[in-house]
Amino acid sequence: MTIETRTANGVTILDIHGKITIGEGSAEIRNRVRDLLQADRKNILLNLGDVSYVDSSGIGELVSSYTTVTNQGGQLKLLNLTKKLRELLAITKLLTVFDTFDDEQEAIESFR
Amino acid sequence: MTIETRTANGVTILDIHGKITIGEGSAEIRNRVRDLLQADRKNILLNLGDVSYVDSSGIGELVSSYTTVTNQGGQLKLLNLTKKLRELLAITKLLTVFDTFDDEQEAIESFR
Amino acid sequence: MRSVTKGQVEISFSSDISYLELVQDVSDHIARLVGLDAESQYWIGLSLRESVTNAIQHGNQLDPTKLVVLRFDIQEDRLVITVRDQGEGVDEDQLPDPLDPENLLKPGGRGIFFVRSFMDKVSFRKSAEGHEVIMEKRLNHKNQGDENDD
Amino acid sequence: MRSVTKGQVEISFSSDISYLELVQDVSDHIARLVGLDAESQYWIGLSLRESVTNAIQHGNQLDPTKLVVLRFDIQEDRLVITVRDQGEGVDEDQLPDPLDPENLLKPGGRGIFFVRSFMDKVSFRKSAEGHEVIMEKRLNHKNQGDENDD
Ligand SMILES: Nc1ncnc2c1ncn2[C@@H]1O[C@H](COP(=O)(O)OP(=O)(O)O)[C@@H](O)[C@H]1O
Ligand SMILES: Nc1ncnc2c1ncn2[C@@H]1O[C@H](COP(=O)(O)OP(=O)(O)O)[C@@H](O)[C@H]1O
Repeated sequence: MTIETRTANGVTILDIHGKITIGEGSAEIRNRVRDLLQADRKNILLNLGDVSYVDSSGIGELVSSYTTVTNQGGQLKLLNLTKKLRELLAITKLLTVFDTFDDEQEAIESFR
Repeated sequence: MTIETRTANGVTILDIHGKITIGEGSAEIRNRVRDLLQADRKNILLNLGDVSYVDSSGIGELVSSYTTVTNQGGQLKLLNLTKKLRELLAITKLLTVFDTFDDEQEAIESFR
Repeated sequence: MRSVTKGQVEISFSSDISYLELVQDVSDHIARLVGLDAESQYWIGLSLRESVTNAIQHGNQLDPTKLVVLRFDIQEDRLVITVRDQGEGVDEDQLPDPLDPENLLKPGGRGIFFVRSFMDKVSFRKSAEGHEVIMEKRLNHKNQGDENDD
Repeated sequence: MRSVTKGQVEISFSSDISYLELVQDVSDHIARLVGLDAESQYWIGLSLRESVTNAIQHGNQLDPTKLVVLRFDIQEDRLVITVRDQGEGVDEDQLPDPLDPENLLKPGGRGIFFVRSFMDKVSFRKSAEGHEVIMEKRLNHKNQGDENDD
Protein backbone atom coordinates (compact mmCIF):
# COMPACT_ATOMS: atom_id res chain seq x y z
CA MET A 1 0.00 0.00 0.00
CA THR A 2 1.17 3.51 -0.73
CA ILE A 3 -0.40 6.78 0.36
CA GLU A 4 -0.02 10.16 -1.35
CA THR A 5 -1.12 13.35 0.33
CA ARG A 6 -2.47 16.50 -1.28
CA THR A 7 -4.53 19.47 -0.11
CA ALA A 8 -7.49 21.28 -1.67
CA ASN A 9 -9.50 24.05 -0.03
CA GLY A 10 -8.32 23.13 3.46
CA VAL A 11 -9.13 19.47 2.96
CA THR A 12 -6.33 16.91 3.10
CA ILE A 13 -6.83 14.21 0.50
CA LEU A 14 -5.07 10.88 0.98
CA ASP A 15 -4.83 8.96 -2.28
CA ILE A 16 -4.50 5.35 -1.24
CA HIS A 17 -3.13 2.80 -3.68
CA GLY A 18 -3.03 -0.98 -3.42
CA LYS A 19 -4.32 -3.26 -0.72
CA ILE A 20 -5.72 -2.37 2.70
CA THR A 21 -5.25 -5.75 4.34
CA ILE A 22 -3.59 -7.32 7.33
CA GLY A 23 -0.48 -8.22 5.39
CA GLU A 24 0.00 -4.78 3.88
CA GLY A 25 0.71 -2.69 6.96
CA SER A 26 -2.87 -1.54 7.31
CA ALA A 27 -1.85 0.58 10.31
CA GLU A 28 -0.29 3.02 7.85
CA ILE A 29 -3.54 4.86 7.26
CA ARG A 30 -4.17 5.24 10.99
CA ASN A 31 -0.63 6.53 11.49
CA ARG A 32 -0.92 9.01 8.66
CA VAL A 33 -4.24 10.24 10.03
CA ARG A 34 -2.72 10.67 13.49
CA ASP A 35 0.11 12.77 12.04
CA LEU A 36 -2.43 14.97 10.27
CA LEU A 37 -4.44 15.52 13.45
CA GLN A 38 -1.25 16.52 15.29
CA ALA A 39 -0.62 19.08 12.57
CA ASP A 40 -4.18 20.29 13.18
CA ARG A 41 -5.39 19.16 9.76
CA LYS A 42 -8.79 17.79 10.69
CA ASN A 43 -10.64 17.66 7.39
CA ILE A 44 -9.59 14.40 5.82
CA LEU A 45 -10.80 12.74 2.64
CA LEU A 46 -9.66 9.20 1.84
CA ASN A 47 -9.60 8.60 -1.89
CA LEU A 48 -10.06 4.83 -2.24
CA GLY A 49 -10.54 4.70 -6.01
CA ASP A 50 -7.23 2.92 -6.55
CA VAL A 51 -7.59 0.43 -3.71
CA SER A 52 -7.42 -3.07 -5.14
CA TYR A 53 -8.41 -5.13 -2.11
CA VAL A 54 -9.85 -4.68 1.39
CA ASP A 55 -10.31 -7.37 4.04
CA SER A 56 -11.94 -7.14 7.48
CA SER A 57 -8.73 -5.68 8.94
CA GLY A 58 -8.84 -3.00 6.30
CA ILE A 59 -12.44 -2.19 7.18
CA GLY A 60 -11.33 -2.02 10.82
CA GLU A 61 -8.58 0.37 9.78
CA LEU A 62 -11.06 2.70 8.11
CA VAL A 63 -13.31 2.56 11.18
CA SER A 64 -10.52 3.36 13.64
CA SER A 65 -9.29 6.21 11.48
CA TYR A 66 -12.86 7.51 11.46
CA THR A 67 -13.33 7.33 15.22
CA THR A 68 -9.92 8.89 15.91
CA VAL A 69 -10.70 11.86 13.69
CA THR A 70 -14.26 12.27 14.98
CA ASN A 71 -13.10 12.11 18.60
CA GLN A 72 -10.77 15.03 17.94
CA GLY A 73 -13.53 17.11 16.41
CA GLY A 74 -12.48 16.50 12.82
CA GLN A 75 -14.20 14.91 9.84
CA LEU A 76 -13.12 11.88 7.82
CA LYS A 77 -14.97 11.06 4.62
CA LEU A 78 -14.57 8.51 1.85
CA LEU A 79 -14.20 9.12 -1.88
CA ASN A 80 -14.53 6.70 -4.83
CA LEU A 81 -15.51 3.44 -3.19
CA THR A 82 -15.05 0.44 -5.45
CA LYS A 83 -18.07 -1.76 -5.96
CA LYS A 84 -16.68 -4.47 -3.69
CA LEU A 85 -15.77 -2.08 -0.88
CA ARG A 86 -19.21 -0.52 -1.08
CA GLU A 87 -20.71 -3.97 -0.67
CA LEU A 88 -18.57 -4.70 2.40
CA LEU A 89 -19.53 -1.37 3.98
CA ALA A 90 -23.18 -2.03 3.16
CA ILE A 91 -23.42 -5.44 4.80
CA THR A 92 -21.56 -4.20 7.88
CA LYS A 93 -23.96 -1.22 8.12
CA LEU A 94 -21.00 1.14 7.90
CA LEU A 95 -22.42 2.98 4.88
CA THR A 96 -24.72 4.62 7.41
CA VAL A 97 -21.68 5.77 9.42
CA PHE A 98 -19.38 7.07 6.69
CA ASP A 99 -20.05 10.03 4.45
CA THR A 100 -19.16 8.75 0.97
CA PHE A 101 -18.74 10.49 -2.38
CA ASP A 102 -18.10 9.63 -6.00
CA ASP A 103 -17.22 13.19 -7.01
CA GLU A 104 -14.11 14.80 -5.57
CA GLN A 105 -15.30 18.40 -5.92
CA GLU A 106 -18.55 17.59 -4.18
CA ALA A 107 -16.66 15.79 -1.43
CA ILE A 108 -14.34 18.75 -0.84
CA GLU A 109 -17.22 21.20 -0.71
CA SER A 110 -19.06 19.05 1.82
CA PHE A 111 -16.42 19.92 4.45
CA ARG A 112 -17.34 23.63 4.54
CA MET B 1 -3.63 -23.53 -27.42
CA THR B 2 -5.08 -22.31 -30.70
CA ILE B 3 -3.69 -22.76 -34.19
CA GLU B 4 -4.38 -20.59 -37.21
CA THR B 5 -3.44 -21.64 -40.70
CA ARG B 6 -2.37 -19.48 -43.63
CA THR B 7 -0.47 -20.02 -46.86
CA ALA B 8 2.28 -18.01 -48.56
CA ASN B 9 4.19 -19.07 -51.69
CA GLY B 10 3.30 -22.70 -51.25
CA VAL B 11 4.31 -22.75 -47.61
CA THR B 12 1.69 -23.47 -44.96
CA ILE B 13 2.23 -21.31 -41.91
CA LEU B 14 0.73 -22.43 -38.61
CA ASP B 15 0.44 -19.53 -36.17
CA ILE B 16 0.41 -21.15 -32.77
CA HIS B 17 -0.91 -19.25 -29.77
CA GLY B 18 -0.74 -20.12 -26.07
CA LYS B 19 0.87 -23.05 -24.34
CA ILE B 20 2.37 -26.18 -25.87
CA THR B 21 2.23 -28.35 -22.77
CA ILE B 22 0.86 -31.65 -21.63
CA GLY B 23 -2.29 -30.09 -20.22
CA GLU B 24 -3.07 -28.08 -23.33
CA GLY B 25 -3.72 -30.85 -25.84
CA SER B 26 -0.24 -30.73 -27.29
CA ALA B 27 -1.23 -33.44 -29.78
CA GLU B 28 -3.11 -30.75 -31.70
CA ILE B 29 -0.02 -29.67 -33.62
CA ARG B 30 0.78 -33.24 -34.61
CA ASN B 31 -2.81 -33.77 -35.77
CA ARG B 32 -2.85 -30.56 -37.77
CA VAL B 33 0.44 -31.51 -39.38
CA ARG B 34 -0.91 -34.94 -40.28
CA ASP B 35 -3.94 -33.35 -41.95
CA LEU B 36 -1.65 -31.12 -43.99
CA LEU B 37 0.47 -34.03 -45.16
CA GLN B 38 -2.67 -35.87 -46.25
CA ALA B 39 -3.62 -32.84 -48.30
CA ASP B 40 -0.13 -33.03 -49.80
CA ARG B 41 0.97 -29.76 -48.20
CA LYS B 42 4.49 -30.68 -47.20
CA ASN B 43 6.17 -27.33 -46.63
CA ILE B 44 5.26 -26.34 -43.11
CA LEU B 45 6.41 -23.40 -41.03
CA LEU B 46 5.46 -23.24 -37.35
CA ASN B 47 5.24 -19.65 -36.14
CA LEU B 48 5.94 -19.88 -32.40
CA GLY B 49 6.22 -16.15 -31.68
CA ASP B 50 3.01 -16.11 -29.65
CA VAL B 51 3.69 -19.29 -27.70
CA SER B 52 3.69 -18.45 -23.99
CA TYR B 53 4.99 -21.71 -22.53
CA VAL B 54 6.58 -24.98 -23.62
CA ASP B 55 7.38 -27.99 -21.43
CA SER B 56 9.17 -31.24 -22.30
CA SER B 57 5.95 -32.65 -23.79
CA GLY B 58 5.74 -29.61 -26.01
CA ILE B 59 9.31 -30.12 -27.15
CA GLY B 60 8.40 -33.76 -27.85
CA GLU B 61 5.45 -32.54 -29.89
CA LEU B 62 7.67 -30.37 -32.06
CA VAL B 63 10.07 -33.26 -32.54
CA SER B 64 7.38 -35.74 -33.57
CA SER B 65 5.85 -33.24 -35.96
CA TYR B 66 9.31 -32.78 -37.43
CA THR B 67 9.99 -36.49 -37.90
CA THR B 68 6.52 -37.14 -39.35
CA VAL B 69 6.99 -34.43 -41.95
CA THR B 70 10.56 -35.41 -42.77
CA ASN B 71 9.62 -39.07 -43.15
CA GLN B 72 7.07 -38.11 -45.77
CA GLY B 73 9.58 -36.09 -47.73
CA GLY B 74 8.39 -32.72 -46.46
CA GLN B 75 10.03 -29.93 -44.54
CA LEU B 76 9.06 -28.49 -41.16
CA LYS B 77 10.79 -25.34 -39.94
CA LEU B 78 10.40 -23.03 -36.96
CA LEU B 79 9.79 -19.28 -36.93
CA ASN B 80 10.12 -16.75 -34.10
CA LEU B 81 11.42 -18.81 -31.21
CA THR B 82 11.03 -17.09 -27.85
CA LYS B 83 14.18 -16.73 -25.78
CA LYS B 84 13.08 -19.48 -23.39
CA LEU B 85 12.17 -21.94 -26.15
CA ARG B 86 15.49 -21.28 -27.88
CA GLU B 87 17.23 -22.11 -24.61
CA LEU B 88 15.32 -25.41 -24.28
CA LEU B 89 16.14 -26.38 -27.86
CA ALA B 90 19.77 -25.43 -27.29
CA ILE B 91 20.35 -27.58 -24.22
CA THR B 92 18.56 -30.54 -25.82
CA LYS B 93 20.77 -30.13 -28.95
CA LEU B 94 17.64 -29.74 -31.07
CA LEU B 95 18.76 -26.38 -32.46
CA THR B 96 21.09 -28.45 -34.62
CA VAL B 97 18.10 -30.44 -35.90
CA PHE B 98 15.57 -27.71 -36.61
CA ASP B 99 15.90 -24.99 -39.20
CA THR B 100 14.91 -21.81 -37.33
CA PHE B 101 14.18 -18.26 -38.48
CA ASP B 102 13.41 -14.88 -37.02
CA ASP B 103 12.23 -13.39 -40.29
CA GLU B 104 9.10 -14.76 -41.94
CA GLN B 105 10.05 -13.77 -45.49
CA GLU B 106 13.41 -15.40 -45.17
CA ALA B 107 11.81 -18.51 -43.73
CA ILE B 108 9.34 -18.78 -46.63
CA GLU B 109 12.06 -18.33 -49.21
CA SER B 110 14.16 -21.05 -47.61
CA PHE B 111 11.63 -23.68 -48.73
CA ARG B 112 12.33 -23.15 -52.46
CA MET C 1 -15.81 -23.77 -18.06
CA ARG C 2 -15.45 -26.41 -15.39
CA SER C 3 -12.33 -28.54 -15.67
CA VAL C 4 -12.42 -30.47 -12.39
CA THR C 5 -15.60 -32.12 -11.08
CA LYS C 6 -14.09 -34.23 -8.33
CA GLY C 7 -10.84 -34.04 -6.44
CA GLN C 8 -8.99 -32.89 -3.40
CA VAL C 9 -6.27 -30.36 -2.79
CA GLU C 10 -4.67 -29.85 0.59
CA ILE C 11 -2.13 -27.20 1.46
CA SER C 12 -0.37 -26.60 4.76
CA PHE C 13 2.01 -23.83 5.77
CA SER C 14 3.71 -22.25 8.76
CA SER C 15 1.73 -19.62 10.68
CA ASP C 16 3.03 -16.61 8.85
CA ILE C 17 0.91 -13.81 7.41
CA SER C 18 3.26 -13.77 4.40
CA TYR C 19 1.39 -16.78 3.03
CA LEU C 20 -1.98 -15.00 2.78
CA GLU C 21 -1.46 -14.03 -0.84
CA LEU C 22 -0.52 -17.60 -1.66
CA VAL C 23 -3.75 -18.78 -0.05
CA GLN C 24 -5.66 -16.35 -2.17
CA ASP C 25 -3.88 -17.43 -5.36
CA VAL C 26 -4.68 -21.06 -4.62
CA SER C 27 -8.27 -20.24 -3.76
CA ASP C 28 -8.79 -18.23 -6.96
CA HIS C 29 -7.24 -20.98 -8.97
CA ILE C 30 -9.41 -23.74 -7.55
CA ALA C 31 -12.56 -21.66 -7.75
CA ARG C 32 -11.72 -21.25 -11.45
CA LEU C 33 -11.09 -24.98 -11.90
CA VAL C 34 -14.57 -25.76 -10.59
CA GLY C 35 -16.03 -23.18 -12.93
CA LEU C 36 -17.05 -20.46 -10.48
CA ASP C 37 -17.47 -16.99 -11.94
CA ALA C 38 -15.17 -14.07 -11.06
CA GLU C 39 -17.58 -12.62 -8.52
CA SER C 40 -17.86 -15.90 -6.58
CA GLN C 41 -14.10 -16.42 -6.80
CA TYR C 42 -13.60 -13.06 -5.18
CA TRP C 43 -15.88 -13.62 -2.21
CA ILE C 44 -14.64 -17.15 -1.59
CA GLY C 45 -11.09 -15.79 -1.65
CA LEU C 46 -12.01 -13.15 0.90
CA SER C 47 -13.75 -15.70 3.15
CA LEU C 48 -10.75 -17.96 3.02
CA ARG C 49 -8.38 -15.11 3.73
CA GLU C 50 -10.41 -14.21 6.81
CA SER C 51 -10.47 -17.80 8.09
CA VAL C 52 -6.77 -18.27 7.47
CA THR C 53 -5.95 -14.96 9.17
CA ASN C 54 -7.93 -16.17 12.19
CA ALA C 55 -6.18 -19.55 12.14
CA ILE C 56 -2.76 -17.86 12.09
CA GLN C 57 -3.55 -15.13 14.60
CA HIS C 58 -6.12 -16.49 17.01
CA GLY C 59 -5.70 -20.24 16.53
CA ASN C 60 -1.95 -20.65 16.26
CA GLN C 61 -1.18 -17.27 17.86
CA LEU C 62 1.46 -16.51 15.23
CA ASP C 63 3.62 -19.42 16.42
CA PRO C 64 5.65 -20.24 13.28
CA THR C 65 6.15 -23.86 14.36
CA LYS C 66 2.38 -24.42 14.19
CA LEU C 67 0.80 -25.24 10.87
CA VAL C 68 -2.37 -24.13 9.16
CA VAL C 69 -3.95 -26.79 6.96
CA LEU C 70 -6.30 -25.87 4.17
CA ARG C 71 -8.33 -28.50 2.38
CA PHE C 72 -10.41 -28.12 -0.77
CA ASP C 73 -12.91 -30.90 -1.38
CA ILE C 74 -14.20 -30.61 -4.90
CA GLN C 75 -17.54 -32.35 -5.31
CA GLU C 76 -20.03 -32.43 -8.13
CA ASP C 77 -22.45 -30.01 -6.49
CA ARG C 78 -20.29 -28.16 -3.96
CA LEU C 79 -16.85 -26.94 -2.97
CA VAL C 80 -16.05 -27.62 0.68
CA ILE C 81 -13.11 -25.72 2.17
CA THR C 82 -11.72 -26.58 5.59
CA VAL C 83 -9.20 -24.47 7.52
CA ARG C 84 -7.53 -26.22 10.42
CA ASP C 85 -5.32 -24.71 13.09
CA GLN C 86 -3.71 -26.09 16.25
CA GLY C 87 -5.62 -23.86 18.65
CA GLU C 88 -8.53 -24.12 21.06
CA GLY C 89 -11.19 -22.95 18.65
CA VAL C 90 -13.97 -20.45 18.98
CA ASP C 91 -17.27 -20.60 20.81
CA GLU C 92 -19.73 -19.72 18.08
CA ASP C 93 -22.47 -18.64 20.47
CA GLN C 94 -20.20 -16.16 22.18
CA LEU C 95 -19.27 -14.22 19.05
CA PRO C 96 -20.34 -10.59 19.29
CA ASP C 97 -22.61 -9.37 16.49
CA PRO C 98 -20.71 -6.73 14.50
CA LEU C 99 -24.00 -5.14 13.45
CA ASP C 100 -25.01 -4.45 17.04
CA PRO C 101 -24.89 -0.65 17.49
CA GLU C 102 -22.44 -1.01 20.36
CA ASN C 103 -20.04 -2.93 18.11
CA LEU C 104 -20.50 -0.93 14.94
CA LEU C 105 -17.43 1.23 15.50
CA LYS C 106 -15.19 -1.50 16.89
CA PRO C 107 -12.06 -2.04 14.80
CA GLY C 108 -12.37 -5.86 14.77
CA GLY C 109 -14.92 -8.62 14.84
CA ARG C 110 -16.05 -8.70 11.20
CA GLY C 111 -14.02 -11.66 9.88
CA ILE C 112 -16.37 -14.53 10.67
CA PHE C 113 -19.31 -12.30 9.75
CA PHE C 114 -17.84 -11.95 6.24
CA VAL C 115 -17.30 -15.70 5.99
CA ARG C 116 -20.92 -16.32 6.96
CA SER C 117 -22.13 -13.69 4.52
CA PHE C 118 -20.34 -15.08 1.49
CA MET C 119 -20.34 -18.84 1.99
CA ASP C 120 -23.48 -21.01 1.86
CA LYS C 121 -22.73 -22.94 5.03
CA VAL C 122 -20.17 -22.41 7.80
CA SER C 123 -19.46 -24.61 10.79
CA PHE C 124 -16.79 -24.97 13.44
CA ARG C 125 -15.46 -28.21 14.81
CA LYS C 126 -12.97 -29.31 17.42
CA SER C 127 -11.11 -32.51 16.56
CA ALA C 128 -8.09 -34.45 17.80
CA GLU C 129 -5.98 -32.68 15.19
CA GLY C 130 -7.10 -29.19 16.12
CA HIS C 131 -9.82 -26.71 15.38
CA GLU C 132 -11.55 -26.53 11.99
CA VAL C 133 -13.71 -24.06 10.17
CA ILE C 134 -15.70 -25.79 7.43
CA MET C 135 -17.06 -23.61 4.65
CA GLU C 136 -19.29 -24.73 1.81
CA LYS C 137 -20.10 -23.13 -1.49
CA ARG C 138 -22.77 -24.75 -3.63
CA LEU C 139 -21.97 -25.04 -7.32
CA ASN C 140 -24.79 -24.31 -9.70
CA HIS C 141 -25.62 -22.47 -12.89
CA LYS C 142 -26.06 -19.20 -11.04
CA ASN C 143 -22.44 -18.87 -9.95
CA GLN C 144 -20.75 -20.69 -12.81
CA GLY C 145 -19.81 -18.40 -15.64
CA ASP C 146 -18.31 -18.89 -19.08
CA GLU C 147 -14.96 -17.50 -18.17
CA ASN C 148 -11.75 -18.80 -19.59
CA ASP C 149 -9.75 -20.77 -17.13
CA ASP C 150 -6.60 -19.67 -18.93
CA MET D 1 12.77 -8.46 -1.95
CA ARG D 2 12.70 -11.53 0.21
CA SER D 3 9.73 -11.82 2.54
CA VAL D 4 10.10 -15.34 3.90
CA THR D 5 13.45 -16.69 5.12
CA LYS D 6 12.25 -19.84 6.84
CA GLY D 7 9.10 -21.88 6.56
CA GLN D 8 7.35 -24.81 5.01
CA VAL D 9 4.50 -25.17 2.56
CA GLU D 10 3.06 -28.52 1.59
CA ILE D 11 0.41 -29.12 -1.01
CA SER D 12 -1.19 -32.40 -2.05
CA PHE D 13 -3.69 -33.14 -4.78
CA SER D 14 -5.34 -35.94 -6.73
CA SER D 15 -3.42 -37.28 -9.76
CA ASP D 16 -5.04 -35.08 -12.36
CA ILE D 17 -3.19 -33.07 -14.99
CA SER D 18 -5.70 -30.26 -14.40
CA TYR D 19 -3.71 -29.27 -11.31
CA LEU D 20 -0.49 -28.51 -13.22
CA GLU D 21 -1.27 -24.82 -13.57
CA LEU D 22 -2.02 -24.65 -9.85
CA VAL D 23 1.37 -26.22 -9.14
CA GLN D 24 2.99 -23.59 -11.28
CA ASP D 25 1.10 -20.75 -9.61
CA VAL D 26 2.19 -22.00 -6.20
CA SER D 27 5.76 -22.49 -7.36
CA ASP D 28 5.97 -18.99 -8.84
CA HIS D 29 4.49 -17.54 -5.71
CA ILE D 30 6.91 -19.24 -3.35
CA ALA D 31 9.90 -18.49 -5.55
CA ARG D 32 8.84 -14.85 -5.33
CA LEU D 33 8.43 -15.04 -1.53
CA VAL D 34 12.03 -16.22 -1.17
CA GLY D 35 13.20 -13.41 -3.41
CA LEU D 36 14.14 -15.32 -6.56
CA ASP D 37 14.25 -13.29 -9.76
CA ALA D 38 11.81 -13.86 -12.64
CA GLU D 39 14.26 -15.96 -14.63
CA SER D 40 14.87 -18.38 -11.74
CA GLN D 41 11.15 -18.50 -10.97
CA TYR D 42 10.51 -19.59 -14.52
CA TRP D 43 13.00 -22.45 -14.59
CA ILE D 44 12.03 -23.71 -11.14
CA GLY D 45 8.39 -23.66 -12.26
CA LEU D 46 9.26 -25.71 -15.32
CA SER D 47 11.31 -28.21 -13.29
CA LEU D 48 8.46 -28.63 -10.87
CA ARG D 49 5.95 -29.04 -13.66
CA GLU D 50 8.09 -31.81 -15.16
CA SER D 51 8.45 -33.62 -11.84
CA VAL D 52 4.76 -33.34 -11.06
CA THR D 53 3.82 -34.53 -14.55
CA ASN D 54 6.04 -37.57 -13.96
CA ALA D 55 4.51 -38.18 -10.53
CA ILE D 56 0.99 -38.08 -11.98
CA GLN D 57 1.74 -40.08 -15.12
CA HIS D 58 4.54 -42.50 -14.34
CA GLY D 59 4.34 -42.66 -10.54
CA ASN D 60 0.61 -42.69 -9.88
CA GLN D 61 -0.30 -43.78 -13.41
CA LEU D 62 -3.12 -41.25 -13.58
CA ASP D 63 -5.01 -43.02 -10.78
CA PRO D 64 -7.15 -40.19 -9.33
CA THR D 65 -7.35 -41.87 -5.93
CA LYS D 66 -3.57 -41.54 -5.57
CA LEU D 67 -2.11 -38.29 -4.31
CA VAL D 68 0.87 -36.22 -5.31
CA VAL D 69 2.51 -34.37 -2.42
CA LEU D 70 4.63 -31.31 -3.02
CA ARG D 71 6.73 -29.84 -0.23
CA PHE D 72 8.61 -26.54 -0.22
CA ASP D 73 11.24 -26.21 2.49
CA ILE D 74 12.31 -22.62 2.70
CA GLN D 75 15.72 -22.25 4.28
CA GLU D 76 18.07 -19.33 4.68
CA ASP D 77 20.39 -20.41 1.87
CA ARG D 78 18.26 -22.76 -0.24
CA LEU D 79 14.82 -23.78 -1.38
CA VAL D 80 14.25 -27.53 -1.27
CA ILE D 81 11.29 -28.89 -3.22
CA THR D 82 10.14 -32.48 -2.86
CA VAL D 83 7.60 -34.20 -5.10
CA ARG D 84 6.21 -37.45 -3.76
CA ASP D 85 4.06 -39.99 -5.55
CA GLN D 86 2.74 -43.44 -4.61
CA GLY D 87 4.62 -45.33 -7.31
CA GLU D 88 7.67 -47.53 -7.59
CA GLY D 89 10.11 -44.80 -8.49
CA VAL D 90 12.73 -44.54 -11.16
CA ASP D 91 16.13 -46.16 -11.54
CA GLU D 92 18.41 -43.17 -12.10
CA ASP D 93 21.16 -45.19 -13.71
CA GLN D 94 18.81 -46.63 -16.31
CA LEU D 95 17.58 -43.30 -17.64
CA PRO D 96 18.43 -42.88 -21.32
CA ASP D 97 20.44 -39.78 -22.20
CA PRO D 98 18.26 -37.52 -24.37
CA LEU D 99 21.39 -36.01 -25.96
CA ASP D 100 22.53 -39.37 -27.27
CA PRO D 101 22.19 -39.22 -31.10
CA GLU D 102 19.91 -42.25 -31.06
CA ASN D 103 17.53 -40.51 -28.65
CA LEU D 104 17.68 -37.04 -30.14
CA LEU D 105 14.52 -37.45 -32.18
CA LYS D 106 12.53 -39.39 -29.59
CA PRO D 107 9.35 -37.63 -28.53
CA GLY D 108 9.91 -38.19 -24.78
CA GLY D 109 12.62 -38.53 -22.20
CA ARG D 110 13.57 -34.88 -21.62
CA GLY D 111 11.69 -34.18 -18.37
CA ILE D 112 14.27 -35.27 -15.82
CA PHE D 113 16.98 -33.80 -18.03
CA PHE D 114 15.30 -30.38 -17.71
CA VAL D 115 15.00 -30.78 -13.96
CA ARG D 116 18.70 -31.59 -13.71
CA SER D 117 19.60 -28.68 -15.98
CA PHE D 118 17.74 -26.03 -14.01
CA MET D 119 18.03 -27.12 -10.38
CA ASP D 120 21.28 -27.15 -8.41
CA LYS D 121 20.83 -30.63 -6.98
CA VAL D 122 18.41 -33.43 -7.80
CA SER D 123 18.02 -36.77 -6.08
CA PHE D 124 15.53 -39.62 -6.01
CA ARG D 125 14.48 -41.56 -2.95
CA LYS D 126 12.24 -44.47 -2.18
CA SER D 127 10.54 -44.26 1.23
CA ALA D 128 7.75 -45.98 3.10
CA GLU D 129 5.40 -43.27 1.92
CA GLY D 130 6.31 -43.57 -1.74
CA HIS D 131 8.82 -42.26 -4.22
CA GLU D 132 10.34 -38.80 -3.92
CA VAL D 133 12.23 -36.45 -6.19
CA ILE D 134 14.15 -33.91 -4.14
CA MET D 135 15.22 -30.74 -5.92
CA GLU D 136 17.36 -27.97 -4.48
CA LYS D 137 17.89 -24.40 -5.56
CA ARG D 138 20.52 -22.37 -3.77
CA LEU D 139 19.53 -18.85 -2.83
CA ASN D 140 22.16 -16.20 -3.31
CA HIS D 141 22.66 -12.71 -4.62
CA LYS D 142 23.01 -13.94 -8.17
CA ASN D 143 19.45 -15.22 -8.49
CA GLN D 144 17.71 -12.82 -6.14
CA GLY D 145 16.48 -9.73 -7.91
CA ASP D 146 14.80 -6.49 -6.82
CA GLU D 147 11.45 -7.41 -8.18
CA ASN D 148 8.21 -6.44 -6.55
CA ASP D 149 6.54 -9.30 -4.78
CA ASP D 150 3.21 -7.47 -5.25
N1 LIG E 1 -9.38 -19.96 14.50
C1 LIG E 1 -9.71 -19.37 15.65
N2 LIG E 1 -9.23 -19.83 16.83
C2 LIG E 1 -9.54 -19.24 18.00
N3 LIG E 1 -10.34 -18.16 18.08
C3 LIG E 1 -10.86 -17.65 16.97
C4 LIG E 1 -10.58 -18.22 15.70
N4 LIG E 1 -11.25 -17.50 14.76
C5 LIG E 1 -11.89 -16.54 15.41
N5 LIG E 1 -11.69 -16.60 16.75
C6 LIG E 1 -12.24 -15.73 17.79
O1 LIG E 1 -13.40 -15.11 17.26
C7 LIG E 1 -13.28 -13.69 17.30
C8 LIG E 1 -13.96 -13.06 16.11
O2 LIG E 1 -13.24 -13.35 14.93
P1 LIG E 1 -13.47 -12.46 13.65
O3 LIG E 1 -14.92 -12.33 13.41
O4 LIG E 1 -12.68 -13.04 12.55
O5 LIG E 1 -12.93 -11.02 14.00
P2 LIG E 1 -11.47 -10.55 14.49
O6 LIG E 1 -10.50 -11.56 14.03
O7 LIG E 1 -11.33 -9.22 13.83
O8 LIG E 1 -11.55 -10.44 15.99
C9 LIG E 1 -11.79 -13.43 17.36
O9 LIG E 1 -11.51 -12.20 17.98
C10 LIG E 1 -11.29 -14.62 18.16
O10 LIG E 1 -11.44 -14.37 19.53
N1 LIG F 1 7.86 -40.33 -10.67
C1 LIG F 1 8.22 -41.35 -11.47
N2 LIG F 1 7.84 -42.62 -11.17
C2 LIG F 1 8.19 -43.66 -11.96
N3 LIG F 1 8.92 -43.53 -13.09
C3 LIG F 1 9.33 -42.30 -13.45
C4 LIG F 1 9.02 -41.15 -12.65
N4 LIG F 1 9.56 -40.09 -13.25
C5 LIG F 1 10.19 -40.54 -14.36
N5 LIG F 1 10.04 -41.87 -14.48
C6 LIG F 1 10.61 -42.73 -15.57
O1 LIG F 1 11.69 -42.05 -16.14
C7 LIG F 1 11.47 -41.86 -17.54
C8 LIG F 1 12.04 -40.53 -18.00
O2 LIG F 1 11.29 -39.46 -17.49
P1 LIG F 1 11.38 -38.04 -18.17
O3 LIG F 1 12.79 -37.69 -18.34
O4 LIG F 1 10.55 -37.09 -17.36
O5 LIG F 1 10.76 -38.21 -19.62
P2 LIG F 1 9.31 -38.70 -20.08
O6 LIG F 1 8.37 -38.47 -18.94
O7 LIG F 1 9.03 -37.84 -21.27
O8 LIG F 1 9.47 -40.15 -20.43
C9 LIG F 1 9.97 -41.99 -17.73
O9 LIG F 1 9.63 -42.41 -19.02
C10 LIG F 1 9.60 -43.01 -16.66
O10 LIG F 1 9.81 -44.30 -17.13
